[in-house]
Amino acid sequence: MNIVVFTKRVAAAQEEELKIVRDGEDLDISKLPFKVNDWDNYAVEEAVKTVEKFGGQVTAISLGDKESDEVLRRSIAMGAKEGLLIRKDDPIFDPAVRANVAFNFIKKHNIVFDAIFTGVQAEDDQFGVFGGYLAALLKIPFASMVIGIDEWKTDHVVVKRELEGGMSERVRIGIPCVLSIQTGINEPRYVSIMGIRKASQVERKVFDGSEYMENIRSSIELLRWSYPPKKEGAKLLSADIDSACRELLEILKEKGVYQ
Amino acid sequence: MEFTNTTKVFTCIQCGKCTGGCPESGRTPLNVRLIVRKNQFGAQVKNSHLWYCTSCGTCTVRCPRDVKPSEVIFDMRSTLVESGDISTSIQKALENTFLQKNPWGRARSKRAEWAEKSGVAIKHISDTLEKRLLLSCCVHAYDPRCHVIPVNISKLLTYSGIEFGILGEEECCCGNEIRRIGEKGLFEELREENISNFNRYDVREILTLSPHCMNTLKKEYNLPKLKVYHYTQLLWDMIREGVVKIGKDYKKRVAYHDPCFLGKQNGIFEEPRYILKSIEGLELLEFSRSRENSLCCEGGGGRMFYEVEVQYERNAKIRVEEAYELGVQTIVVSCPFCLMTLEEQAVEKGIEVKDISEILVEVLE
Amino acid sequence: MSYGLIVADVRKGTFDERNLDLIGFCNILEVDAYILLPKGDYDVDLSYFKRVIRLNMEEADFLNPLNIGAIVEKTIEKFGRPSIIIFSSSSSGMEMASYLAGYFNVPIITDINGLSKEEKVFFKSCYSEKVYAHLRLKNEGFSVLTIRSGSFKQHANKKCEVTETEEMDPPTLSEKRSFLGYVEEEKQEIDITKANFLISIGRGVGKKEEIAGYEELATLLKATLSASRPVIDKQWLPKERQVGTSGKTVKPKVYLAMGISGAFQHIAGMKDSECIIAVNKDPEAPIFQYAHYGIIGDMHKVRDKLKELLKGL
Amino acid sequence: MKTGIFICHCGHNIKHTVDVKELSEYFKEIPNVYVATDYAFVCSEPGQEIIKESIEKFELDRVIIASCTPSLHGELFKDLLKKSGLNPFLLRRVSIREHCSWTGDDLKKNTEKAKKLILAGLFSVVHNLPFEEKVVEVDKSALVIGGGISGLSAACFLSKMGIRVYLIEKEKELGGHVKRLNNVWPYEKTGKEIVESLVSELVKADNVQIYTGARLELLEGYFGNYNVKITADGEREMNFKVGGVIVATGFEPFDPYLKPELGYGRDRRIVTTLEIEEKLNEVVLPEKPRVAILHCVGSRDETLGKSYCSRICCINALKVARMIKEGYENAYIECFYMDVRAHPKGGEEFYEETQVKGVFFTRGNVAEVVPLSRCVLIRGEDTLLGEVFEKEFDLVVLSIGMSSQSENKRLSQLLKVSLDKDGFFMEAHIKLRPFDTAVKGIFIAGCCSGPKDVEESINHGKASALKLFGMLNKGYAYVEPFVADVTEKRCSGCRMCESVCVANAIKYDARKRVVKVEEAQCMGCGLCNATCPSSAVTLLGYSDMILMDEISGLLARL
Amino acid sequence: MEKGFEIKDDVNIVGFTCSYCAFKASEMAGSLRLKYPEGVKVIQVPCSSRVDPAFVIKAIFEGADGVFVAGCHPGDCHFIKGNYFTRRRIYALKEMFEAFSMKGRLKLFWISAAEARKFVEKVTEMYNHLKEGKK
Repeated sequence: MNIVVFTKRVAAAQEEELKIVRDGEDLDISKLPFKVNDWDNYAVEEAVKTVEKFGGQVTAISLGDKESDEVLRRSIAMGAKEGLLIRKDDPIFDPAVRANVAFNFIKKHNIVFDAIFTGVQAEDDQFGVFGGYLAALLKIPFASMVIGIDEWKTDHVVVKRELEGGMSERVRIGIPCVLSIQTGINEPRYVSIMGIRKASQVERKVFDGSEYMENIRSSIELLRWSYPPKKEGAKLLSADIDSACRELLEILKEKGVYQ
Repeated sequence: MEFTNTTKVFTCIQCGKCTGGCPESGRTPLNVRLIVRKNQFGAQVKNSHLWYCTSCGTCTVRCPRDVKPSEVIFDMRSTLVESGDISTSIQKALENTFLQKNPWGRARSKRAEWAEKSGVAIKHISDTLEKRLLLSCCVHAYDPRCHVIPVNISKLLTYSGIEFGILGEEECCCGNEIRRIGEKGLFEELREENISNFNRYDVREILTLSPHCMNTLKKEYNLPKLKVYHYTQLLWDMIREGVVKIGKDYKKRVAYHDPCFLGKQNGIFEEPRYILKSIEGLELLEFSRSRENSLCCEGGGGRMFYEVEVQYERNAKIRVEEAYELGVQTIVVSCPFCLMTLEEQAVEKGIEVKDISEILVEVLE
Repeated sequence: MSYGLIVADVRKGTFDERNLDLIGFCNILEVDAYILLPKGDYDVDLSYFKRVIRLNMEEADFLNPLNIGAIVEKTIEKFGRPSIIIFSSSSSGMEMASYLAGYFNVPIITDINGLSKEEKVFFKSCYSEKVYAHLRLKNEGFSVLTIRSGSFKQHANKKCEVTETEEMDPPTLSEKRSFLGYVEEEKQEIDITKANFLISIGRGVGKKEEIAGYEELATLLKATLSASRPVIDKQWLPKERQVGTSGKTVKPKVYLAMGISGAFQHIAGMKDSECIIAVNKDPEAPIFQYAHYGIIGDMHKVRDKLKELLKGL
Repeated sequence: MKTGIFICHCGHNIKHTVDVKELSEYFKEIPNVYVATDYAFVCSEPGQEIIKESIEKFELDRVIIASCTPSLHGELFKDLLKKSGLNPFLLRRVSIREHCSWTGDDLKKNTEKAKKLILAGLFSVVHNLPFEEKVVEVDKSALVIGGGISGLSAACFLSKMGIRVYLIEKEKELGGHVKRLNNVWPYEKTGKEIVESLVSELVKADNVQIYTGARLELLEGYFGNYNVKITADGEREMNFKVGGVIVATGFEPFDPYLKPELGYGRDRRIVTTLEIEEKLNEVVLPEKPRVAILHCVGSRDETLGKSYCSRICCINALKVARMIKEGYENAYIECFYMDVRAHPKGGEEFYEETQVKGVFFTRGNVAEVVPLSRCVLIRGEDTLLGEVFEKEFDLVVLSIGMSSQSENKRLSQLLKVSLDKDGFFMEAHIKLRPFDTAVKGIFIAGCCSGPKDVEESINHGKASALKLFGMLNKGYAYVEPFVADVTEKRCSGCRMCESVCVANAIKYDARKRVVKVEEAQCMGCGLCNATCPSSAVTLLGYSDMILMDEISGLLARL
Repeated sequence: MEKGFEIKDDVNIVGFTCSYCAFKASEMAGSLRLKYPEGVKVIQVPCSSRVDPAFVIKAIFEGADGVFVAGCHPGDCHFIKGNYFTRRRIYALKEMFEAFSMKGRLKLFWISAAEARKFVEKVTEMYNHLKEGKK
């Protein structure tokens, strides 16, 4: 069972105030700490768990600048056999481009796999496209929002997909395939600093990203950045309990948690 | 999980002094002596038992054979950390500390937010002459309730003309708790980052606000030339030398709670009491378990990030109840962990929990 | 004239309200809305659409992303090329959209929550709602878009005079993925980290006897009950219901905090919830700094009022 | 020079990893080696015979015995040389067992090493000189430091044997700690009675001088001739001369304040075994008192730097338990112990009897003692049950151990006798010479060398006295000939050697402007030799030439 | 010998051991059959303070790769403070050794009569260190 996992290094912005600079043209993320994309972390864990159960090996691939080596080391520390870096120093925003680069890479190096795992989405751009796009390019089946792998056979897997409203469905997918992994599918193991240091001793291969960019052009133009409308503090509902409760029920309906 | 043992465990004579004094043993499944015993043979220990330890250090301070049982526990935790087999809340705290240099995962850029509340100009350490660094704990930096401590201390220092500086967003978790959680690699990284900061700004002395930071800086950083002290020591010096003058009385019945890392682990019992005794009208009462026998508040050793399996009466609650019986109106603490844990319980009993600096600020001339 | 092709967001025989956002989106862009629908009796007002294409296929096959490419190919064959193909940003919508975009190797923008019509610019949020990216499509052919629910539904207000309904046979279906069935959620142990809607109670609850009332409220609202540490410490609720740094970190859609003042450790465990509603007597309680909505008042009274309203409904 | 080399097989001990034949063959070839031979056991009668014969036959003037380490069979071979008419200082022992055959397994390498070791002996023995052992007269008097039970016992013995005794005691009264004991186990006598009988004996004797409130200020000289300066009663200064010294400074009870968690000093219901023994009748207890007795307070505690067992406190604890039980029949008494070490004869039986009398024993080192208004709460673990307990008592007795006398530090400097890590005086050898110190003529008695019970202390005192008596009674003493020697011609009178000499053996002769060595005082460390810039001082037996040539031998290229 | 960079199998270490402690420890090491390299050879001196720097230098000149002086633990000297003199003297000598880039070739150990294992540990460590250095 060979599983390829795509893992991305992203800025950890959750706690930070993001600064838009140069009249909206740029985001200043230089001061932010970076980490592995949360979803990818689950994907790596699921891949490692899978090979621990069924044998085989995990290959982690990252598409990004040279610092992305960090997420490869982390993947290796978690149990991946090898790490490959498709080095591209300027960030690629368009997910279609990312998927095409990955596709070219896989084709060019004739990478053999039974499954490709990706996170459902990346924390930074939040496109949620890469896995499906890549699967379609590779002309292999795909499932997204995977929150459980129930069965793993030589020619197919049965996965559980998360749907809205607490529902989930079970689908059967032929191998090879692409699965986009949803958070919560497992509990990713802790990777200690010592573990990462040890993993650094495993060689990570680096490939020049521009070699896989021929004839790929982005059709999405990123014009500018803006802040969302300012969020106020708590909006106070009516002082009168009765109407406040009615308003509250309305909010619950609007949020879709209560019909 | 099987654990390898550290050399000193073989000299354990199983006297039980560790277990008997442990604030958790007897009420939780933790039995320190038994863990050491099992460790001697590399026998199985239930992983969860290791996480009851609050790292109060009582066992290590008292062990007649100097086995350092708490270190044995940290070593065993470290095995768990290396294997990745730890609870998600601990994991989160460690990952956060790696990422943002504080276990809450709050933005590093907001580390010095408290400074804005102080109303006095606070300099960066590089702009000071005396290179006296005021080091806040991650709790002070991010818990709005605890902001008051660095705020008070910086006010007191500024009004008294004592120069100090802070590191601002360069400040980084000291790693005391991280080491006790068992993440040795991360502790080393934090230590290195801190030491390089101290060197970069030629820091000569460090005024710590948390006994936990003080402890690790003093004992685990190996910086013999650096003077490290707790703010209660400085405050008492300031009062004794008349740099600050107490002008008002504080007519309350007060009990001082000795933090483990300040008291039993570092022997600072008197300064906070001297400060309180120098306040007119204040009646200082003592808990039955005080000083070396002080009851741990259960805030340390990773317990802030880990919820134990069993439910039992919290030490903080026992503490507050004794205070209630004694007729104590204010429990005074000098550690942010104690402040958080005790206050949580004290609110219901109508007892205030205050940092010693809060009282001092109230009674100044 | 080119049109916008809506791939209907359907599930278990219902036509989701989210489709309204897709219609509104077409209306703003002033393109004709075509919709693709599978077999089934959906409760839908067809007059929103210029053309309704009924596919003679099961809903489950319709939602299989492996089929969508061939379906769209067939549609183009029959009705010409759309300018955009739109999905809702739902679990299946996203799945189909990304696969479809790859199928044709065309650009895709997901989770659009706003636009500027003049500039032909779409907005999408990045970095968990911290910023919006303004994106423009440069391609000549069609593109795939997914729309965030709630963003445009108010624009679904235009009816078409004529709605053409076409039946269409499905393409050859893919055998590489098949739907096995919905997972019946067995009554499992409560996992508050997975709940969508949490009602969380704090010290303000006061007495153990009051807990039952909140359990009842949670049942009525189909919510999950959680608590802050003081309640857990008193053993009024089991430990696995604790929210906070020493308990569990939760991110529900709605977090209704009742009688929780907002200690730092608690806040750290829930601040990432999508919508936080706080009920507290004390207007100074720190929780209000983090809440989106607040009710200043007695938690028990709010509870009882809600129960009354719910039962009355 | 005619040298004989005798190589011992030591049965298999040396032979199995050193090629002894090759050794003897090798050394036969060396010039001036008249005989080189190997034999199964050189120390056996036939082995000795071979040496004796060789000395006579070849008129050897240097002998090398390569065998076990020199500290073994030292006198044996010296006597052999004397018997063979050769000065014993012309013998050189080479250790090829402890330092060669036993430390490596490779026969070839060991043989090479042994060659070098013997070669070193061969090179250096050339410089050995035929010394005469020196004889000095001794003063038949003794200084006994400490008037406790062992000091008193030693003094009594010496006085009876006709030795003049100077007994000094730092307190105002004689008797030490024993005097305070109500009941000395197993004699069933009070301490006061025991002490008084000894004191009255001493007071009656006409050869005993007792100084109380006294302190030793100076001790100079060597065995047989020590000059003593003391101050008595705080000011009076006295000087006298003694032949030997018995140190019997005893112990100090452990200071329970050093274990703050046990609450001593915070409540009058927390007392030590010593206190309770002295004033049990003053303690007010309820009719059915609940009493906890805590063992090992201040013993077996590395964190306090007291890793030793105080030996007496278990019996003390049992004794106190029995005393209370006698006073209060209904008392509930519980002893908390780590291990019960009822050392002395009859101790185990005493322990058993105590158990029979209804005293409970719980294995667990008490962690905390918390005085409350209604009771004293103790907290600990019953380690046999693995359960943590909290129990209430009316009285907590701390069975405190022994600490070394704080005065020992100063005395060790004066006497030049080392202390061990716990501050007790060090024996010359724990098993072979337990009453001797490394300094000739200074003996130790009682608890000053480590915890002992009353019986042991008395015996120890007597034994030390006996050993000292044996030495004094001869009337003379040999002095080690390995002392420093000054070559006056080379001495520039810089006095550096004088400044480093710890034994004050080097005196400056202002007239001649050279230094000279008081042979009797010289301890033979050789520091002066290493210090002298003009090589004027030589430590006989370890001269520069001897050591230099030994180095050459070890590094010789074969 | 030749040349500094030549690989050499045997390393010669001469140790000066105080007869009250380290020499006794070495005797006991033998009695306990503890093994250490043959290259280590000891000379008995009455006190570590007897060691004249000239001895050390002579040993080095005559081909010793390393020299150690082993005395009683500070405070435990039979001659009260002989080993304090040793300490000062050897420290001074060490500085000289460092100046000649011979750091590591002179060691001072504190080994009590009871520390046979420590004796073996220390000499073996020194031996291995010097042997490494040779390569």
